[in-house]
Amino acid sequence: MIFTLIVQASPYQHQAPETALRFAKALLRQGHTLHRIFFYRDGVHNGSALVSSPRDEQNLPEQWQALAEEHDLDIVVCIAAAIRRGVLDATEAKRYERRGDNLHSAFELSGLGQLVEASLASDRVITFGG
Amino acid sequence: MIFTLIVQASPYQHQAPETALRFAKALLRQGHTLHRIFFYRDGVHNGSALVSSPRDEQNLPEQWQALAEEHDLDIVVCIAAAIRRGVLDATEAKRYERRGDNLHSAFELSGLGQLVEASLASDRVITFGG
Amino acid sequence: MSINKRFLLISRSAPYGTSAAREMLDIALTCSVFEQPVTLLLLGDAVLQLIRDHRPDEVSQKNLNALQASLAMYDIDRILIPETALQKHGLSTDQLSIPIELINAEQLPALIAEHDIVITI
Amino acid sequence: MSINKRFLLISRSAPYGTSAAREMLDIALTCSVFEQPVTLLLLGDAVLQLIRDHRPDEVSQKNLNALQASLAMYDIDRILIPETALQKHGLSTDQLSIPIELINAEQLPALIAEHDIVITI
Amino acid sequence: MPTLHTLNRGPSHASCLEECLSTMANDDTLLLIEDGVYWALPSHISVLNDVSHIRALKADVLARGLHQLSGTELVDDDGFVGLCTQHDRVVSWF
Amino acid sequence: MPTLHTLNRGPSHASCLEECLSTMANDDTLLLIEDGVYWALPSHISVLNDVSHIRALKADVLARGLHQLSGTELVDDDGFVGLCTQHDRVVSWF
Repeated sequence: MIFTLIVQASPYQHQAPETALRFAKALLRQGHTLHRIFFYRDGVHNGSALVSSPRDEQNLPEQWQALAEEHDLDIVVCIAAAIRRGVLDATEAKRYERRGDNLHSAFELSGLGQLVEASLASDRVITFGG
Repeated sequence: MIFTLIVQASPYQHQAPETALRFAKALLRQGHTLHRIFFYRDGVHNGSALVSSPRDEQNLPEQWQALAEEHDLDIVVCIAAAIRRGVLDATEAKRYERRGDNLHSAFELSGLGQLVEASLASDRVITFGG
Repeated sequence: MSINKRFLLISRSAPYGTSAAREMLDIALTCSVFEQPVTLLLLGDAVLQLIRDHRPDEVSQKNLNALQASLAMYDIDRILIPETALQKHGLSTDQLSIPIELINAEQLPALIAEHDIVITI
Repeated sequence: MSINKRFLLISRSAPYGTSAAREMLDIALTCSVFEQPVTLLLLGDAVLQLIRDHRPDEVSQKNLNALQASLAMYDIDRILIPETALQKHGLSTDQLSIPIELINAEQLPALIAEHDIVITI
Repeated sequence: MPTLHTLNRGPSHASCLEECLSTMANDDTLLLIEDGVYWALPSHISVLNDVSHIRALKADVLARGLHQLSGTELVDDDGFVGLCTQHDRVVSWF
Repeated sequence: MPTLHTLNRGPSHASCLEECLSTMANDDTLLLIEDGVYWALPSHISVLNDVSHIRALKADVLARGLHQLSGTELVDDDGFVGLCTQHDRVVSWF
């Protein structure tokens, strides 16, 4: 089956992104297809390349990155939500004249259309909120 | 009177930081002293230098910065909370080997001791959460 | 896009205290731009989003009433509210900013079942 | 620091679903390091923080029971729970990870009044 | 001695208000802010019957289209600061 | 036809559960996740009396020290995915 996940909560503060990560791993393990993970609202902070975690705590953005690279996943951060929350790639940092960018390279900034497109292309859409 | 404010919620997603900003302006207007604003939990995102807002929406981090500069305020972002959430100054970015930093220059990363110290030095401590 | 799916967006949040109401409308308008039929269901405190005469400039936010008024132009005309939610807040339909459809609580399970994609926000 | 103020930290949140429980304990330990007396008040779902035998490795989080056990070493021994909150969840004090002090709901206003700084989290 | 309590959650968060009320003394003040101002609607205000001093933050009342709220005294941001100085401590419920 | 509902809020958020229940059909399934698993405590489970199919996510039950929860069937992450495939749509309550 084809799945799309929507993640609406920030990591560390909320458990929802961690639940979503475990769910994503389980569905891939079972041979299902993960069409896209769409990060919305404070969920855009899952795409931060600047998160550091003590050695005994998990780093969600790095885990998303690793999962995406292993399975060639499409992990999209909502561009409108991200810009208002300070999550930028190099292009947007330049466009908005910010001093740097902080989006992990495995993530892509794109519009809400990617959420609608993914919903149309998927058998199931699961929201993880907090 | 001497005030300290604690801001625990992320801007844009929650109204609490905007309420805190208006409160801060009001107390300064009345001639009170604002000893410190301490940003904790997802409130650390108030310190982001990468936030951009459409022209007709307010940019909270920039407003904090402007207020701090105008009144020479001590605006502190909790370092432990910030590092886990991807809000870093240049020193921490180097320490944790992250590719950049994103803390607005008016803010300072420091420990929870600054919250306790500020509480001791203030007549009133007001929490803004979301 | 050729495939049509019926989208249902569910909100449970009051306006302005969080960005949920605004960000639900952003999804709704996007569904419409992509020519997908979309229904909005406002439960509990979300009913309060539709009170008229917002003045959110007082809290430096954009006016949701204006966004709500634009829904019809995007052919988003199914905005559903359970009668019980309206009663709970002591409101009547003529106090609301836009026309809505009242729904009996008993009809809610059927409403869910007639949509393909349900997104809560 | 010479001035002493009495700190009261109030939590209303269950553990692990959010970071609130953990981040309240971080403030408590800091108060103690700065030799300030601190009381913890757990209301509503926050009582659930003290259930024993957490296994948060299942959800990749650190064990709050371990942090709770360290409170006594930091001389944080006033952990208050309203009897009603415990009853609401059907729990008894012997099911909890650490010793706590039960408080009657009627005593809550006086508890607030005897503290200088109240921080909710 | 008295305490100022602020509350920013609406009627869907009944336990937030309940827990606030359980800690309030007779001479305490409750200031409704942000989504908390909806508790001042006629259909909800009765749960605040035991609270002697109720205020609502004006900007939040106006923002939400509640101009005709009667019975609840409004305070502006300066009034909010004033309430903080007139009480010995502030407890925030959210 | 049937729908899978997930719920991640604890008993303090009663309206979250109420609104979830108001939309549930008889053959729908309720999966308690994260703080939602506390609804399976003996003191709360009765509010779920009208729900025919209740599951709780095992990792969240164990994380919170609720190993002795009886009466509620646990599912692991694979079971969560399975439930999604066995229902026509998923509605998340949070």
